[in-house]
Amino acid sequence: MKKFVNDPANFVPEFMAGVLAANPDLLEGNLEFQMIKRKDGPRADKVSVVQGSGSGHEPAHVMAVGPGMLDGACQGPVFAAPPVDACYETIKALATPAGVLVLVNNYQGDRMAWDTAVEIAQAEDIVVDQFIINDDVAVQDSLYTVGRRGVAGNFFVMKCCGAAAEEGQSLAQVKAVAEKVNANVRTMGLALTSCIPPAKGTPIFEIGDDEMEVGVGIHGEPGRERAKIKPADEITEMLFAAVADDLPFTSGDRVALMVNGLGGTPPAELYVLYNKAAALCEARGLTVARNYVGEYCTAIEMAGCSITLLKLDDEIEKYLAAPAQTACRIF
Amino acid sequence: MKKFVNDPANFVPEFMAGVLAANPDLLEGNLEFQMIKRKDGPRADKVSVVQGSGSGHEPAHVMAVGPGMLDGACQGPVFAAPPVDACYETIKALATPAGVLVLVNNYQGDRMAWDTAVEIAQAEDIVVDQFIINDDVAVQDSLYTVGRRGVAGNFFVMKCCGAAAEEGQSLAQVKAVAEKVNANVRTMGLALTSCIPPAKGTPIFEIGDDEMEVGVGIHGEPGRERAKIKPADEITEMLFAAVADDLPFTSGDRVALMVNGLGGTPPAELYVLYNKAAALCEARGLTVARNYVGEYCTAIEMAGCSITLLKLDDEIEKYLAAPAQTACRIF
Amino acid sequence: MAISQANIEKAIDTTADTVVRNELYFSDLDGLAGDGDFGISLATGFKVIKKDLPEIDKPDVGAMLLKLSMIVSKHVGGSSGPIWGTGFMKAALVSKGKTEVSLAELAGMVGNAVDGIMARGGAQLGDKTLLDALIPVRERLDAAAAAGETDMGALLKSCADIADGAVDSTRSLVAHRGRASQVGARSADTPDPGIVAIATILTDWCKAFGVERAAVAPEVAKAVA
Amino acid sequence: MAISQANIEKAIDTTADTVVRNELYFSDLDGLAGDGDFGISLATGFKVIKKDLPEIDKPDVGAMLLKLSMIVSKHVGGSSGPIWGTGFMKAALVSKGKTEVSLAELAGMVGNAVDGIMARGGAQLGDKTLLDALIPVRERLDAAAAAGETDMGALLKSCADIADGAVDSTRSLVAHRGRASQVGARSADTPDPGIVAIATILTDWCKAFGVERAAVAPEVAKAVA
Ligand SMILES: Nc1ncnc2c1ncn2[C@@H]1O[C@H](COP(=O)(O)OP(=O)(O)O)[C@@H](O)[C@H]1O
Ligand SMILES: Nc1ncnc2c1ncn2[C@@H]1O[C@H](COP(=O)(O)OP(=O)(O)O)[C@@H](O)[C@H]1O
Ligand SMILES: [Mg+2]
Ligand SMILES: [Mg+2]
Ligand SMILES: [Mg+2]
Ligand SMILES: [Mg+2]
Repeated sequence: MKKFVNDPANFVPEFMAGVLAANPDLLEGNLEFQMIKRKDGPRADKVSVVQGSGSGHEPAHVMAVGPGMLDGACQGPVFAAPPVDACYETIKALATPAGVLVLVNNYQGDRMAWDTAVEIAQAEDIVVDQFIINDDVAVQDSLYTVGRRGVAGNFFVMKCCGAAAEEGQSLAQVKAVAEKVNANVRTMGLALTSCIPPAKGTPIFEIGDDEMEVGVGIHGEPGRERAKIKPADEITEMLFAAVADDLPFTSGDRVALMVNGLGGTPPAELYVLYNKAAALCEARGLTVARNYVGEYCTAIEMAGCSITLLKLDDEIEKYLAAPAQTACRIF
Repeated sequence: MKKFVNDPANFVPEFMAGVLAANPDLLEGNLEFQMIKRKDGPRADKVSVVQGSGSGHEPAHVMAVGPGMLDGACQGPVFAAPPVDACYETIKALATPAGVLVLVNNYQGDRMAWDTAVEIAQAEDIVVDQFIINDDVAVQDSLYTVGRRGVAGNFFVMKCCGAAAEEGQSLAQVKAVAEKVNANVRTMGLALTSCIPPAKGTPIFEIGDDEMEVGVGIHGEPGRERAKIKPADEITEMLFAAVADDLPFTSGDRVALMVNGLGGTPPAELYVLYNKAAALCEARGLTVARNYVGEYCTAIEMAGCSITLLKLDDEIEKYLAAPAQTACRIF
Repeated sequence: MAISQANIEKAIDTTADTVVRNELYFSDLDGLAGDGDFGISLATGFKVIKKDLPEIDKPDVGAMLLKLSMIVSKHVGGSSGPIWGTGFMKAALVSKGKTEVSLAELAGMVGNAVDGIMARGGAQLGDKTLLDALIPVRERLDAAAAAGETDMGALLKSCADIADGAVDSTRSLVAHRGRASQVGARSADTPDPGIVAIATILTDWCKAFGVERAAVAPEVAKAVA
Repeated sequence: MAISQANIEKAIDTTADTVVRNELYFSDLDGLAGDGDFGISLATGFKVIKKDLPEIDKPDVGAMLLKLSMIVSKHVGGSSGPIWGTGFMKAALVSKGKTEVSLAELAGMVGNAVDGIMARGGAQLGDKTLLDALIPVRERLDAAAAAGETDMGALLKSCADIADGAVDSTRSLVAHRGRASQVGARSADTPDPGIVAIATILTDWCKAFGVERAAVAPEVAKAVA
């Protein structure tokens, strides 16, 4: 297995210990429950924003903790929702009179774990509410399914809720921010390779050298269809059309454009995609007011990408521009 | 080929166009010579710091351009030094009475190209000097070879020279900073997979599923030896000992510790390595005053890592802490 | 006919063996239309159960099952954590204080677990989840209790037959719950790993309690001890 | 014996074909101990040369070679840019204004190119670079000029033999220059791609000028037209 790993069963706590060791002033954690929180929180007058999901999406979710972003997060094993206890302990650790907002990416496992944890916390009179993120246009929504997944658009929801909470907004107000951002963000992803969860030790799916998976999520699950690999510009056109047609975005809109790498795709390739995506925005009359090119929500080392468009208004732009700090930094 | 690419021959200018499109306020470029520069430079009273090398190492080198880092950079094709003309045009575009310092990673191709370009520029009375970075302990130095390579330690040289130049130091002073940092920094790398230059379309070398290459550079060239893959902690011990013994670092030293991903290794694995490396520092009595975990100098999508140790003093710490801004950003 | 706490403990211990042995195989099955973590998630919890079961304080069946539910909630991630945790918890609630259970009580435990799982995850019969094995088993137990059946071996065999049959009868369905539901029609023609797990566990129980039975679905045949 | 500018142009055009045809093969050879870019780097430049050669203003041999040197400096990256660019430039300097060159002048051009390459990259005979092909070729040309040889076909064949032989005679050496030198002893038992390229070019020249010659080293045999 082409991975840096000791005992695969300890992979998650070990990497989280590394994140804590690298950020002693910013973060603290409780690795018994795979949980990391801001060292300076919770604060009685500030809503706590928390999240938790499977591991393997780094920098989401525990690496998105810090001032202006999440107040705390917990992780499950790679690609598996965190155990109920971890969710509950995370809510408890961040509980504050101002309340806790749990941002849940729409995966059934995450939802069930957080539902249960929130029920327990509410029974203990902790002020806590939930919001479900579902920006993935690849999933056909229907009454009979769990609906669209939450994928890279999650970054924008975290960022805006983090900024709003930092401003001192109420639990209801921060939840309204989540609703607004989620309603205005759309994502579509594509994979060129599978990926290898450390505990599994083998790729989740087999894929030919000339094939790609269209409409993948972020857990190495197969996408909606398999197709022959295409030139980068055609791939960008396909993903872009899927997101831009869905809302729909209209000429004159200001947008944030994200080209997210799924883990195994190097920056140069992401910028080849961005180059085309920016041109497609211009062709539709969309003004890219902010852009994000890099890894925001990954599927461990999967080669692939997703394109996210967020429709902006003054409020959202203000939140995006607000300062924030997490374990991810360059200098 | 599992890559986002159009015509491989246009890969480098296309990705650079993407970098420019994503950073219109910060950067401008001349893609005929694969060159990117700070939009607000050169300045007559400030030394220009430039670099250029093969592509495929992103964020080095063109993505390291910006205030507090490089003033300009040019790139060759993937893993090939830039053509002489590109080097010359880069020097010319950043020429200033305060002088240009070229930071060259010690690869023969880069050296020959920059030597030639510097000769031409000097013949035109441009004030320009060069410094050679060679932090790679994997290469046995000898009179008969080109010597140690410049690898991830390059980041620290760029950062410190960028900060010193921003402070208004002279060409000789900035070069002295490069000398000091280079003299105090050591790196060793290791690869789990090969990588695929887009124009080549196939992996540079074959490697078994249970093998690793020890002591690789950043161009997909094989390392010094091939070995059976080991647990992450043993790998960290091996790389750490190689760098820490080389200077040597001694108990009581303050250091910067970098765990650099070579492109295909996800953040969680880098933090597993960091977790161990930080413990090894502590065991040697080294204080990790600053840490860097992420991708600083890559070999396109190669799975692998390098560990870099930089011995600090007050001056170097001041430069590392100075503000800087490049195309790499998170928010 | 009463079922002793010792037999229930033995069934749990057998289940732990089944799950741990199939850690990678169940994950491979989950990788066909899902995300490949099912076997690993479940095994993480059952390794703890296997280790702790002999030592935990278990005055009665309900207390024992509640303890298992807590282990699952702490150690099992993914959908399987809430699903199996809820199942154990609901079964525990109706077996509090009992050191043996009648067939009717057993049927009540399974019934309460099934109701809890349905409430937690919103799945119905035919959504291609482990409920497609558990719901018919629950009905069989209800009927056996009503009819006053006494051959426990025959009943166990017939429950295993039902679960094993569900693997093949649901194979062509499109999943409506879980991650497999998000790949649309592509989940058709893959077995549901949760159903395979239930069928394998029941088949392994047959063996543990000396009941002769051969697996039918190829995945179950591959997974049994 | 004089060599016409047209023949030199034909040799260059043939070289471009050789290099472009072997873009991937030469890169594969470079990947054995180097970084796999040699063929691609060279081909990038020679594609431009192939396209521009018919049209460029080339009043004399020196002007033509200078123009080639400029194309290489603009388009060829890696070590090959400075090495081949320097070679063309140094050959140009001593053929300025000539529309044909004598054998002695040809030997002088190759000699000046070799000196320039040695100065630029610091490599010596035996460092396992293309100089291990070029230096003995240069000596052969000097000797031929001194002896007043007139059979150009035989001379070309003998130069090709020398370069081809260098592939095998250097194979076991450890590289001292270029990226291959940084893998230490592991560069032994791999052919140097630069030497293979020179040998292939000379062998292709034989064919282009109607001289019969079969390649010896397996890599050259694989690379020739
Ligand atoms: N809503 C549900 N109700 C009952 N069982 C379910 C439900 N969703 C999934 N399952 C069962 O759980 C199994 C998958 O578990 P697991 O891999 O842990 O979940 P995840 O989809 O979160 O990765 C499926 O094979 C199915 O049998
Ligand atoms: N210092 C040198 N002098 C002459 N030729 C050299 C030198 N270094 C390398 N070469 C030749 O160049 C070839 C490699 O070229 P290329 O792949 O472009 O260089 P790089 O090592 O920069 O990737 C080698 O096979 C060798 O024949
Ligand atoms: Mg899962
Ligand atoms: Mg090269
Ligand atoms: Mg699963
Ligand atoms: Mg090379």
